[in-house]
Amino acid sequence: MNAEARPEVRLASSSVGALAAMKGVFARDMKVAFRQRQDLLNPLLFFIMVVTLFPLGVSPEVSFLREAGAGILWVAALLSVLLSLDHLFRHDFDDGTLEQLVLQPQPLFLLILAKTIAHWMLTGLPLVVLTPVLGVMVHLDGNSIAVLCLTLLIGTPVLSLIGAIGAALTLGLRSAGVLLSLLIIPLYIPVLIFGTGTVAAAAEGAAVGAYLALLGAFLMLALTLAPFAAAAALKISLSNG
Amino acid sequence: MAFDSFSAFITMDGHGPYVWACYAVFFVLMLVMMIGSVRSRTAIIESCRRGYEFQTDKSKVAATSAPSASFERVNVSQD
Amino acid sequence: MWQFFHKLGSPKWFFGISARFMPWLLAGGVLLLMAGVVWGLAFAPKDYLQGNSYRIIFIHVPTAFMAQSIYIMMASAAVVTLVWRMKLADVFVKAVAPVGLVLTFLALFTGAVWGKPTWGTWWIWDARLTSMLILLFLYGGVIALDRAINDEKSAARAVAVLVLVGVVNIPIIKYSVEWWNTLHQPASFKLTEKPTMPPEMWVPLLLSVLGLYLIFGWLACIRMQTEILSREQRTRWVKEFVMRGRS
Amino acid sequence: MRFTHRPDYGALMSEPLLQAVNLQCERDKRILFRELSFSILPGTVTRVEGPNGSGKTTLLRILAGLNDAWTGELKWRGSPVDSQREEFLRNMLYLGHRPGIKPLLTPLENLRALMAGRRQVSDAALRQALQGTGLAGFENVPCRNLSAGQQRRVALARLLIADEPLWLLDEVFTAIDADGVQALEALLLQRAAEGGAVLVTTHHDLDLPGMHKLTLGAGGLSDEC
Repeated sequence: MNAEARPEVRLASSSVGALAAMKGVFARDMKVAFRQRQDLLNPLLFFIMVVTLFPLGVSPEVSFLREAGAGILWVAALLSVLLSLDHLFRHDFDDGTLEQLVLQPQPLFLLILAKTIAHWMLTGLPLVVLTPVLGVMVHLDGNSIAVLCLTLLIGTPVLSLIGAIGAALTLGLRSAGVLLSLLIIPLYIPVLIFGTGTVAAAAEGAAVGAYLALLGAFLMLALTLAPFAAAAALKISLSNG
Repeated sequence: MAFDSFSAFITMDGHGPYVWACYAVFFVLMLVMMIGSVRSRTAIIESCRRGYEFQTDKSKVAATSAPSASFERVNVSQD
Repeated sequence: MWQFFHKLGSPKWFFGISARFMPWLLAGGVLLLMAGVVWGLAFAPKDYLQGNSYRIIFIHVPTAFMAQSIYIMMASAAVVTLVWRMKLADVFVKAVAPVGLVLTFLALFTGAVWGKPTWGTWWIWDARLTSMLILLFLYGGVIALDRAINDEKSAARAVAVLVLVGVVNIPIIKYSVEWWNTLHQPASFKLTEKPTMPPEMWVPLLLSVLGLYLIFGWLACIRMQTEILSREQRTRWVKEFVMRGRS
Repeated sequence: MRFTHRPDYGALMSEPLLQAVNLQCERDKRILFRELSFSILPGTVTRVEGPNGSGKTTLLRILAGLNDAWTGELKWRGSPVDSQREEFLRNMLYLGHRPGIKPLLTPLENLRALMAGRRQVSDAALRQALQGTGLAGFENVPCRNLSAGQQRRVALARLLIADEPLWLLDEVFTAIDADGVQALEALLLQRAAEGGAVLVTTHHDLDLPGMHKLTLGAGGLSDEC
């Protein structure tokens, strides 16, 4: 080909904003999830079953359940979020949509944030909705249940956000599920402590505003930092695959 | 010396087992870690050396050409 | 300056310079540690409250101190790995993580054994021990992730991300565990809080901390050398170094 | 519109779209390639050649920015890619081994999702693109019910609505029938004629008029000694 015959380069003309791109990611994840409703139920069933194990395995006594109930529900919620994390990027990785996600001309951390929000809406939020029912089953009083729901509402997004880092780091590895738990559980401990601690404080009649604010601070911190870490981790994992 | 006798030093008013167990585990683990680190260093040097010697031996024999695929059927005898 | 920085990152340069320091690190470390331990065990006065069991402090505090500072060092190296991609930094992280794990375990073990005569129980969910336990999990995670990824460079960078995420979390974990501790067992008897420790006690403690620090330096050097040798097997300088003894 | 200052025509002509300088990639202690330098000029189709394991896919992934285990320099229109990542991504279209198609979604939904972060494209245009790849009537069938070739065609539909000048295509001819291959070859040539540049790896016997070749060696162990 000679130089004269070479036509002029036409660069890509326009692009969409980051918000539209986030909406696209979110909408697709939601759509995929609702095409496979059974998978949506799994974390919820797991949540219920873990909670059921405690009265059966430890004691069905009202006094025990009332004291331990908030902790049991929190641990069960934490575990079911953990269980669902493995799927956060795996299917996208396997079918190649993750590559295309990374190659979108958009800040990657925002796209990951959108994915994480979708993940929370599909796992964390249903858990919060289910909590009052299980709260009654473990004999928590109304006030405790309300506070518990509030802590889970603030806490589960933190679990999803931190979990996204672990899911990105272990992407494409053998036995990724177990490894993911090993990496992530230590990082979940503060959320668990403040989540259950707030309910305990409420049960003693203390004001919980400060504790909830602290959980909110965790959420803000996770919202600002976790997507960046997850984006970095995702690039490393993709580079490896 | 904070102790009157050697046996007092060993028993430490009944706290001896705890104190000595701690120190024993500490020193054993530290030693294991230190010796292990030295050993793995010597091991890697040794394996490198063997690798280099193997390499020079091989280059003496012949400059082998890169293997190419032929996809010939391999005859697997049945009897 | 920039050139110096690059030289600092060169494995070959490190290999040469570390070989010169290592004997001193080892000798100094062992000497100081032994001095501290012997002084602490035999000569330091008995604690009026806890009796002789407090003598565990002379290894508990150094191991606990090292366990935490190694993680901080790893985090600094992780930043260097991610920002400047300096080879030496990820060699460091990979080489010292197991040392950190062992020292954390030792801190936990000595803490638990100390707890038996002091609290009458092996394990107590004390804020210090609990955060040490979590630190142990963090080290375990770092090592597991490093082992799980085959490619060296990817492993180094993934581990760096994990270490940094962990180091952001450490203050939060510490704070939350302390808060949790006061919530569940108010005003418990603290292990080491003695604002007025006499010099006969803190001088040997200082000696053993310094000694362990130097021994860690030696361990880090030798383990980094091992890692460098295995990574750079195919380079000329490693071949020259390895074959030097021969011929 | 975008450029208030336009470089003179002649300079624009000679400017490579993508330039690689001294690329070196090492993987699991094996050097895939080293001192690899080339320029991708607008108006060209380039085929990346080499035996299995020579790093064709890795090279394309490096160029796309998916793999970062490499040293050297990559320039997009004269300045480093790193400093203008989003600008580069806006102008680059990569199709990999894995088609990037969600089996649970329909071709139309997939295409819509793939374009969501890039450009606004009307559904009519998306449908037209799907028809162009021979998927008329399948727009609303979940992709898992389509054949492998049809799934790949969904991914290829992006080429019909692409305004990115640089295409990096990794094994796009896989599972495509003879007619499809012919149409695709025409499409690549057309893109080049429009001033784009196409880099393609394939095991299919591709020989287009004026095609450039970039040959990778068999690689080998990195023995510096």
